[in-house]
Amino acid sequence: MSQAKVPTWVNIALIPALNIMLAFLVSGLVILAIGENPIEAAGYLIYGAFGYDEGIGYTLYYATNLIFTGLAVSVAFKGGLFNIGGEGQAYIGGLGVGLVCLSLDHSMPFYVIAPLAIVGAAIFGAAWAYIPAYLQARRGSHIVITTIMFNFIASSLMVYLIVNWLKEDGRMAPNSRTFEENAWLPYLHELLSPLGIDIGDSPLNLTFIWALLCCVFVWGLIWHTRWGYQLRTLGTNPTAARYAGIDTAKVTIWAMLISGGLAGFVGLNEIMGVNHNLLLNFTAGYGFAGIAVALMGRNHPIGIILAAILFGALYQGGAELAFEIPTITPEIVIAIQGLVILFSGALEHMFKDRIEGFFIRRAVA
Amino acid sequence: MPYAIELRDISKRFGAVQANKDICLQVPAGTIHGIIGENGAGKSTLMSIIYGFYEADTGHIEVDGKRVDIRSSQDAINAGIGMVHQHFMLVENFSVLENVILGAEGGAVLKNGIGAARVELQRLAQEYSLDIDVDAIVEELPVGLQQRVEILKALYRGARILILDEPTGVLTPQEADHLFRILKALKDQGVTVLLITHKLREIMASTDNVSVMRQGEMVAHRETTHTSKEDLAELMVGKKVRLTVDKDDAQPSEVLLSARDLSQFDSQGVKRLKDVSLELRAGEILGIAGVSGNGQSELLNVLSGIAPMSEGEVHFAGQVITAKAPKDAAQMRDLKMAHVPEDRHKMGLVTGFEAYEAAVLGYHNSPDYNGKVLMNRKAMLDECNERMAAWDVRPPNPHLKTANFSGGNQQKIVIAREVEQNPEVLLIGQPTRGVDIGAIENIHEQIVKLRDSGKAILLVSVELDEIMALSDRIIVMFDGAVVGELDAKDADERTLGLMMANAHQKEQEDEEQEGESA
Amino acid sequence: ATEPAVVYDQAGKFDKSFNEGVYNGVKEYTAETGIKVREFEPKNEAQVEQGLRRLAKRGYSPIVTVGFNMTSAVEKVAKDFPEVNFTIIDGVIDLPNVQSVVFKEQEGSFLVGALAAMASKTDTVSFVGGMDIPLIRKFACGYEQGVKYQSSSATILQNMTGSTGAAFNDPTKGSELAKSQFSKGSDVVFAAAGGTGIGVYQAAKDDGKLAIGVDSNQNHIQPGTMLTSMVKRVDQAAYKTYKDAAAGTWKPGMVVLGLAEGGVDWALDDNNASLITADMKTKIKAIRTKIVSGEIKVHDYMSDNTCNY
Amino acid sequence: MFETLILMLDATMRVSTPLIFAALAGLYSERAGIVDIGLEGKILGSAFAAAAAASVFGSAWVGLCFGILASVGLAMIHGFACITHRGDHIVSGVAINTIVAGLTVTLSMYWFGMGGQTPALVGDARFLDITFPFADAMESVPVIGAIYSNLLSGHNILVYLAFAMVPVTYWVIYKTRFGLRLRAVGENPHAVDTAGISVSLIRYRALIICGILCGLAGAYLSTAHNAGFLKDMSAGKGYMALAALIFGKWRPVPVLLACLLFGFLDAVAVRMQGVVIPGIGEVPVQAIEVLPYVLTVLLLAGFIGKAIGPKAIGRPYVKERA
Ligand SMILES: Nc1ncnc2c1ncn2[C@@H]1O[C@H](COP(=O)(O)OP(=O)(O)OP(=O)(O)O)[C@@H](O)[C@H]1O
Ligand SMILES: Nc1ncnc2c1ncn2[C@@H]1O[C@H](COP(=O)(O)OP(=O)(O)OP(=O)(O)O)[C@@H](O)[C@H]1O
Ligand SMILES: [Mg+2]
Ligand SMILES: [Mg+2]
Repeated sequence: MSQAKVPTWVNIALIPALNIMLAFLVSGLVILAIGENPIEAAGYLIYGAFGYDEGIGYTLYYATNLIFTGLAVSVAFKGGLFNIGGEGQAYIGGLGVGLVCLSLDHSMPFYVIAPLAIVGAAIFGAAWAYIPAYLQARRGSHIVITTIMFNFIASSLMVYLIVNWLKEDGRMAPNSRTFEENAWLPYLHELLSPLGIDIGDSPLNLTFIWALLCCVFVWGLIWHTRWGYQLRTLGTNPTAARYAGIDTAKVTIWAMLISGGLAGFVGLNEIMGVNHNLLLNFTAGYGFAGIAVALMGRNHPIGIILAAILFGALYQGGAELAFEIPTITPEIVIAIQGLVILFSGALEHMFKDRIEGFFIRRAVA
Repeated sequence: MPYAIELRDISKRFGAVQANKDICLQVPAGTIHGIIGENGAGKSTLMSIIYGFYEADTGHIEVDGKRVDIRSSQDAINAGIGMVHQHFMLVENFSVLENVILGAEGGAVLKNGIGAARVELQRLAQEYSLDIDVDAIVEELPVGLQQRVEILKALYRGARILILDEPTGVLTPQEADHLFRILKALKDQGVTVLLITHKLREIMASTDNVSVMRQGEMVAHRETTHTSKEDLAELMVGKKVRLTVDKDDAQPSEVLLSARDLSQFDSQGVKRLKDVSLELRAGEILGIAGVSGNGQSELLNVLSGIAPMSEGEVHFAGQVITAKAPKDAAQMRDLKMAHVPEDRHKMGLVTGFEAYEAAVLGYHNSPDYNGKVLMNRKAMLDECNERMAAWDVRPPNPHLKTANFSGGNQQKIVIAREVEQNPEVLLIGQPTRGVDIGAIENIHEQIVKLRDSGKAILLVSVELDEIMALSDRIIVMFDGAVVGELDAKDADERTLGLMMANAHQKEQEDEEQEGESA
Repeated sequence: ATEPAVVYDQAGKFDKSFNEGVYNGVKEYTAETGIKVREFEPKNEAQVEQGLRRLAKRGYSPIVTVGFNMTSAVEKVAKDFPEVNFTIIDGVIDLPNVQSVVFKEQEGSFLVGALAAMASKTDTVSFVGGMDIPLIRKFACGYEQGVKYQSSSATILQNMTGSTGAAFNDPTKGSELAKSQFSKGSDVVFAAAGGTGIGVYQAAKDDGKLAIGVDSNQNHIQPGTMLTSMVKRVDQAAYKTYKDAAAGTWKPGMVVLGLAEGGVDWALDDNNASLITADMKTKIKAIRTKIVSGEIKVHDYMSDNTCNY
Repeated sequence: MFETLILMLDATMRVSTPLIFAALAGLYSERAGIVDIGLEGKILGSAFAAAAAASVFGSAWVGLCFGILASVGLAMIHGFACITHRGDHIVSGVAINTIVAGLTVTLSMYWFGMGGQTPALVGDARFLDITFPFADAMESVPVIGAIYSNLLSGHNILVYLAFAMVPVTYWVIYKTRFGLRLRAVGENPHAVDTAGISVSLIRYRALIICGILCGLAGAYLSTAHNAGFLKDMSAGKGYMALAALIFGKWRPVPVLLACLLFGFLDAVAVRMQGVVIPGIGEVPVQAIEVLPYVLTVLLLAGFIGKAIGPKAIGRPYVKERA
């Protein structure tokens, strides 16, 4: 009711902008405190993220992962579930991709492997989400905990499998053999160069397009299908869901399966797109970052894409920053990320209320 | 002598909504002052302001002639004001005692305070016949007693002015009568009472003065003795309204739904529904009277498929439904059974949805609203617009969040949704709880219309007026079982009241118990 | 002029051990020549390769890369930049523009093993490994041989901290492992576990046992209870790379550094002088010469992935 | 056998101490209705502040104070976001964890230039173990002796404090005015508000206590259990504590038991590392590492069923009809 009077651009543009600016302001102070020049730093950061083709490529490459985990979190959220297990689901999703590639790259052509890898990522990721989902739906076990636990279990499982089974003998680093080229997802710069388009070489690969497709899919699924309707009902009012004859357990489980599957696609990007072998810890916290992405993106695909790009920019720009100014440890970027989450996530209302109030008063008067 | 409480030009705005506008009110000490108004008229808001729960934008309050500025409930309490909220403000898993002393513990360590509190509660219990087990856990108490706890809270803090917002909405006649005896007692002790209600009967019965609110403004003050229900009703809605439903006698025909020995055990294994058998015929309204919490909710949930039955069977639409062969809510709907739940906020609606989405809840799978893959938003919107017009839902805006409609209008959305499905059987619980008179009339007409079109209606309500006005047959439930059935014609408040208290057959009750124990 | 650069592994250049060793070499070179060395500490897999490419693109050469973790990344980048010279420490890459430096850790471990056996009163000594990989087992195996050589009756307790990179940076676990070994009778512990070692040395200090450091000279970390350190001169590897490159004598291919080449050794300074008796010194000297002369053959675990000698 | 058991339990006490502090911290905040997945961050922040201060001032106690200050500061940020500005509790928690993970390393880099570590702490800069009277004398006595002098004796003051905090918490939560209001606020803030008590004030107080306890947990890690700060040294203990909290259904004593269980499993895991069991051969390290989590899930699924938390938890308090 009250929102009605507030111009939309205020909510979707002005307020987020203010929040993010505030985050960067504080970050600047931190950089100042450690005796570096914030302006210069910001310069490097922005240049690194958007200043040149390769940089943009890296930004979007990071964003790809964050889109997947962001979507994963938001799908679960819509069903009132807090899936904090994106990390583990992504990890196991990668295992799925890796197994497909390792087993088929000698025998099968790319156009067979790629779809199978997608399926593999989805199935493995979903499978990892299934148990917590089942326990939540049928046994009422707290899903936040079970998913946290499953993150730890996933990482141990992966270590065991890679170290004891998938590692090449004599190889020191714990990762599998490198796949044959026909099991590599093409880099976008490779795809575009024939068309005379040069985007500088970066890990950005076909997975990015897939990520965008997933956004469309999720959007349609949640806001334009019966299942989405049931999911949102369950998420906002479980009692009403039972009244409406919705099989809540089933919806819960499916929500988590889809969530896990989406998270699993991180494996696509990392394993098949970039590293071309199965290795440890390739999820590097994307699962947790996804929580922030989803919340900043207001659980809406468009918002998630934007939030993902913002974070991608921080990852990439941060690497650039640390490279150019060695006294700034890359970790400061993590701190900056945190501040962004704080201001545009947790403290979103700080400006919101005042500003909206202002506009409402204006509208009413 | 000065007024116990006086309001001067109180205004309050919520965002775009002017909830209260230049309200002036004078309440003489030691009187019971009624405040009535349609849903959303601003009553709750005004009371919340007096109690310091909201702060007024303008205007001020005087207590006993002295100006007080009330910024928090603490200030209100200090000024001797207590309030029983429309929605109880109790910590459900706390004991009565803990709830009462909360905020007035008397000492950093509980041990000291608690003893004193016990004594004081005993005294109050004596004085106002408010007896209650102070160690009971609140959520295990019936609503009537929970309300008593609220009153005790206020008195324990030495309230001289007591505000009650729609106190009888959840009470049985007996409980309500008891409440009014209590209010009387309070009045005799010199306590001033502000009573908000939708029920003119109560206003006429118990108040000294009454003020009427409409759309945020005070539109009239009356001495109760110098006014009438009709007069007040007109003031409230601004048009003449009839308080009785006129309908021809029912033409009951074939049995559409019959239940045999329905029983249900809850998670603790307690038998909530006890061998209920009933028959529901086409073209009749079967009213179920009973103190709320005596199995009506369970009955509705079992019949509608929301909750599984434990024993017995239901025959409906050629199907036999048993504990072995259950049907869920969706399947029952497909068999053309519609259900208006007792609690619209908890069950009937998704308050976060826009009106047009909430308007298909339960029927979201129907082909009318779906394409092959995607839902058909246009179809949903068009239909919602029609219904809002037909049922006079205000504001008629399909895109408004359901939460932002008033209870009355929310109820219209729910009833419209279920009735418009043109079901064979309609289960309807508390159809007019907290709904204003204008809406009540409309809703009652629709129910009767459905009956006359040869459908069967099962009506659950704690409003005896409503039961008697609408029903053709009346079943009374007590403690999960059916304790009596009678024709609406032979029903009057007293007999029903006795049956609801299961007082009409005390002796044979006892015999049965001996039989069991033997 | 050469534009030297170094890329540390994800443990960072202050890991108190391996990377820090390289860092010391870098410092030494800069101090001596005044030439700044471009340093980069990647934070994830993607950044390793990204950083290497950046450096290569900007014409840095030679680029010293630290640790087997980087093998695959260096391999990729070295292929794409044939004119840039890379040195990888502890990894083996067969490319015309890559020098692979590996050490005979088993020899150094043998020495400190023998020393441990001499110092032990309970005739029980122990080993805490970091990540369970062939390289670390190579340390363990050498250590074991040294102990047995000195006292065939000795018992040797062995624990690996874990099987991921994290195992190199988990002092809490390190100290818990050490404590459990002490409770089983060990009174000298050798930690080849990077940062995890810190916890081990701490535990030894707290329980009044002896500990042996690894990679760089760690005797200073707990003066008085550090029996010695098995130094692995990664600093020299880095330092030499820069020197040779400057002099134009840098060559690709394998470089193996053992006792003879001064690539590994045991550390003696005034932090542990009080713990090493003259008699110990002479015995160790003897063993040392025997190894160098080849009279004692120390089995290399990685030659057959077993520790049968 | 008995010997090793004693040693296990001894280790258990050491390992579960930070869990106990953190879980109790979570208990205060969540009983007041504030979800706190920021435990992890508070522990880490305190661990750094404590180690840094301890190494600068050469006193573990000064370190402890700074650790607590840092942790309480973070708790207040959480409060400012969740209470004052009705922000999402989970996001705020994630934010704090992330900020701390980055800031600790950055600052220690800037101050100590040792790659996100603080200098190793020696002497008074660390909490040293306390030996009970006659511990050595008792050692020889069978059973009791072992228990007294190996298990009970010989821990640092913080360990004993952690265990002492459990009964204290029980008393505060169930027997005091503050406890009553705290629980009420977590169940139905409207009731508290209409009783004339400030919801925000209670919640802020709860968070301050939460901060203090996390501060103790962090200080323990860096100045008692270890001797100095290392980046990410909290290593998921915050999440573990959260698990223990829910595992113990938000009640002090069950929470303690949960912490001890997790601690014990951890101690087992460390000791079983690479041990070759006759007949079975070497148990894969990961199988042991994973045991605590698997068991937790199993228990969650099987025995403790629905974990029903405070009703109003995670919901920001706004004055509106409930
Ligand atoms: N918390 C709130 N936020 C925004 N607007 C509100 C709020 N509470 C009430 N309002 C506005 O104030 C008006 C008066 O609401 P109020 O609850 O006082 O009506 P009421 O007279 O109590 O209705 P009823 O008789 O159904 O209880 C409403 O129309 C609504 O628009
Ligand atoms: N959170 C809110 N924001 C804006 N308006 C609100 C809010 N809550 C209620 N309202 C407004 O309050 C008015 C009355 O709402 P209210 O809840 O008082 O209905 P009600 O008739 O009191 O329901 P009931 O009597 O069953 O409690 C409606 O017009 C609605 O728009
Ligand atoms: Mg109201
Ligand atoms: Mg109302």
